Amino acid sequence: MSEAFSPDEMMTIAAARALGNSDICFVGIGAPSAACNVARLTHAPDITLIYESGTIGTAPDVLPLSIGDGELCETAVTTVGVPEMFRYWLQGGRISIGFLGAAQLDKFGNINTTVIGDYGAPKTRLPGGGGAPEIASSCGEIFITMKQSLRGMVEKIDFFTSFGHGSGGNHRQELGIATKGPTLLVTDLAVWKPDPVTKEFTVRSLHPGVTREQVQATCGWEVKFADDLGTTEAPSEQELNTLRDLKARTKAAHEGQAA
Amino acid sequence: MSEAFSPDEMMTIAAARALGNSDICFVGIGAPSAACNVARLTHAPDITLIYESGTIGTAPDVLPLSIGDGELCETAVTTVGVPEMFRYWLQGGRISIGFLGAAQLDKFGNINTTVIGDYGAPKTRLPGGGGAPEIASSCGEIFITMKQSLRGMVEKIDFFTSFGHGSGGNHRQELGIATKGPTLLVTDLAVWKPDPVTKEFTVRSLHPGVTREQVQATCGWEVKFADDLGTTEAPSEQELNTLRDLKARTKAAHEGQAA
Amino acid sequence: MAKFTSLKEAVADNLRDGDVVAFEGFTHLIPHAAVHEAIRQGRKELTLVRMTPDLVYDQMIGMGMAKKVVFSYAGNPGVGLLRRFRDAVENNWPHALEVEEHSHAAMANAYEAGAAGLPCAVFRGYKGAGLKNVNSNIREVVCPFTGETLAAVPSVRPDVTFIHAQKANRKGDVLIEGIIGVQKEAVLAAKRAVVTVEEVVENFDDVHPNACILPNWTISNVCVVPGGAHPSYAHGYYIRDNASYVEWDAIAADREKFTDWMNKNVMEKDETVFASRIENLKGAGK
Amino acid sequence: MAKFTSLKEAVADNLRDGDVVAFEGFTHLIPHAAVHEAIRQGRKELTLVRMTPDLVYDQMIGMGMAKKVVFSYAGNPGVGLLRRFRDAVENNWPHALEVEEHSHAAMANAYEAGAAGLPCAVFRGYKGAGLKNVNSNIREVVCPFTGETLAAVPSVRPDVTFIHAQKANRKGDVLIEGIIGVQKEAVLAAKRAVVTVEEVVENFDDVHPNACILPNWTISNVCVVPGGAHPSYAHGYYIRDNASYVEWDAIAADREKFTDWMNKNVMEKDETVFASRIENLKGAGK
Repeated sequence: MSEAFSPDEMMTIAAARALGNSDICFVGIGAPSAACNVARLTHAPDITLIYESGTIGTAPDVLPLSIGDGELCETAVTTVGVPEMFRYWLQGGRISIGFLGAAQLDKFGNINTTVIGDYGAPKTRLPGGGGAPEIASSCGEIFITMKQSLRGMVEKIDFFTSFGHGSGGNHRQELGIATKGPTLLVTDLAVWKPDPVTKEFTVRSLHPGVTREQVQATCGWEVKFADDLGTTEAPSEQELNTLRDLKARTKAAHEGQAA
Repeated sequence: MSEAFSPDEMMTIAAARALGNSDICFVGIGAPSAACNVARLTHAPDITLIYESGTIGTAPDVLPLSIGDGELCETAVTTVGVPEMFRYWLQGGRISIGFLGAAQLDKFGNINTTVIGDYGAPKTRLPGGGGAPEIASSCGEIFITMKQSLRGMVEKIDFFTSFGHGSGGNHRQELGIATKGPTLLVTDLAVWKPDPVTKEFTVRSLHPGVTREQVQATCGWEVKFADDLGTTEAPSEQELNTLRDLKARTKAAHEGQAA
Repeated sequence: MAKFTSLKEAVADNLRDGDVVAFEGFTHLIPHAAVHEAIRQGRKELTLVRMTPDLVYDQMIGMGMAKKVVFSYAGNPGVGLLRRFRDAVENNWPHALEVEEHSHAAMANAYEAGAAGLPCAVFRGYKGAGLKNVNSNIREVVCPFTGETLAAVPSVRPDVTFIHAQKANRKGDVLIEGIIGVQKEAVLAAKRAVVTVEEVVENFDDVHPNACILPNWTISNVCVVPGGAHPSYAHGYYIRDNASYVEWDAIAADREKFTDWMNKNVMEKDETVFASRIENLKGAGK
Repeated sequence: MAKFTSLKEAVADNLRDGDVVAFEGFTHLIPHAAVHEAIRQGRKELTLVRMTPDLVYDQMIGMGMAKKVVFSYAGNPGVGLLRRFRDAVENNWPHALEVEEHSHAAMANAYEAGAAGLPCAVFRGYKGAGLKNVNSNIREVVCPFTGETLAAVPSVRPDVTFIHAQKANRKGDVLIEGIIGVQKEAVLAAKRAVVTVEEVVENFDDVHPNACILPNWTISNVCVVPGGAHPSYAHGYYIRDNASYVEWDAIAADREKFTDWMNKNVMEKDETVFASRIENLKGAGK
């Protein structure tokens, strides 16, 4: 039934499916924002989307370029100051799902977006953590989306911007962190979930047409595959149309402004 | 020139005179509220009045019965939440003058509004401190108004609801309090200021017609009078009219509501 | 997600014997109707948290529902003392009352810390104040940068908070305007929250983007109770019934008079009576 | 008490070499005009505080004005990296830059603590995070009730804060609406504060009672600079110029191109140019 789709589209749609109607999501820019809004426009119309700019319960018609575009405020249930956002809403434990991206990711869901190389004399200075350190510890659980690459999915990250499962097992609890941490990784090739005991990310399903070898070839650690490895359900026509319409509206809106 | 006036009126007007146009006042209910609003309606039209209910820059037409009457919000520059009031505005050091009343007061400006008798088994349980403990330490300086009585002005207060000059001298600095503390006491009989060194309240001027003996007879500690003891200037016609009009408007408004 | 229910149902569903409960509202929007329903349902052994206990806690204390009260100013604002509260503290009538007393700053910070999910609030306070000596929940923390000693109090985390607000929309989001007090914090700090409102409107499209709005997923029950704050007030709906506050002083001064008044005005009534109590206060004063 | 002055005068009066300065605005209302005036006045050795350094600090860093930057996210939002910032950190161009890096939560709490007059902010954060190991201004405090270890950072207390807002009234009170970010805190935490506004209106009588308003006595100077946030935006006035943010990436990628652009668009201009930059962005998008 479904048309051709890109790995990127599959990634966004697979992430969208993991979101439910009663979720309260802390949304980042890029793939997370697209996934959250596709969820809202398909199976989860009542999902609550929160951007760290203070906008609570937004329903943007186009995707924002920044986390603080005017559209987010205009469609929000309410807009609060940034200190309140981080104190009452994030630290207060009211967010069920936080979305994070990564420049570098290890198999335990630890994330680096700070530096490549040494912190004091970096090879590449990246933007840094922003909200991520506390999103990683305060949200009920963490979903990660990223495109696979040997540069990105590494055995050892250069800097612990945000803590996932540390060195695995009960490392979170040992640090006094009460939340679940990363429970889902959606890449352009596969859906991963942490092993219940070791907490190492394990491939649960390959996107349609993707092979185990492709997943391993773009991942810097030795990949574990689930015994009952499945295939990710291809995007439905509705999912694909929703995503493409959203992207088209976004492109038109952003180009319109540049004119 | 001036008409007959009551000791109460003199007290309110003498307190009003101590306020300036650039003052930011934390106002309590009762005599302080009347004094602050008389100042605003006479010589200090730009004075900023703040009530702990969160109303900043109020200009009520009638005196509120409570610190949170609707009139305060309606005439305010802005109304903030109570946590913000106590954090940003009071603790933030933005208030120049805090007004306090007292059930019991000692000669160093320490105040009790908590209990008469033992805290654990009180003879009389009073309302308690409310904002007073931090008003006393966070405002630039403290003005106190109260009617004199042997029951109220005592050698030793039963409970330190709010700290004035402690046991006098540099006691405030020793506790790490950077603000000035009580700098003015206006009673129905006299204007008092702390001695620059001992910090003991000293009578600086007697209200018109009041004798030293009257002051001493209604004060539980041995009263010190300034060498250059003066007489408080009698209320001007404008001051008296302003206060009486305010009280009349207030009475009419409050009785109107009861109907 | 907020359910629309009757106040009777909301109290029955959310308030249990032994709960730590906050009925909040700083002079404005005091949830009198919710308190009266709690009194009718006869809850016991409550820990009552509130900055200004006011008439509402005077009534619950007098009715013997309170095990403990956590507060910062136990007066009848602008009138005087709280006589039922006094009778409990001074004479153990109707039974002994445990008291945890703070300053306003401490209570406001404690609600803020509760909303922020923290175990304690840290602020500059209680310098030289006597409450430090009689309340073991006032402690200290040292700033690790300057060495300054700061005050710490436990955060307030009620089992349930009741507030009154102006409006809900059809989805159950709640709008609070004017003197907003600590209501947002009291709701966000609590496990469960019940909001009585003056009315329900279609949506909040015309409301200021930074107005104080509680999303429906922070609230358990929304109950439409016009006049539900009386004799307190609802900004934009009716003014404060100052005369009732003055009258309370005489009612509460006498145990028998108090009991009679409670029977006649609370026990024998239900939530619908509040609408009639504000008839003469609508649009008055302005 | 706020004075109405030109921006040139306000910067000259309030910003000094060596100051700790915050130019705040979270995506919305970024005070670009104020930054450009600071660049023209050639201030040096500044400690630049800002959650998201963004284009404005990329420009000041590239012009050699910054000794140190205190921040939590050094990206061009939605576009990519900040290339002048990178060049300073990676290659010391135009000179070495000291870095104090935090999380958003820490910075937001640090501004809040600054506004609250506290020496430090206490929050639950940095659990397992690497910044703790490279920033000695991230320390710990133990809750005296539960024993939980909490994070502490010094409060932000700028010598001067610059913000852009929608409106002032004739008295110099300032109104901020929409995404309000940390501007109120940044102003209240600072010794001095300068606000550029889109316009001056007679009064705020029709404004919501709980809107974000800074009273005139919290502000040093108010300057009318229409368009002063461009290419950021002012809710209700003009939309974000996303294309300019995208273009910046190429400009900042090259030292010479950057210098040329700064000369042409900043050094040779004055504050009046901003009004023309928003001509095509007014009322667009909606």
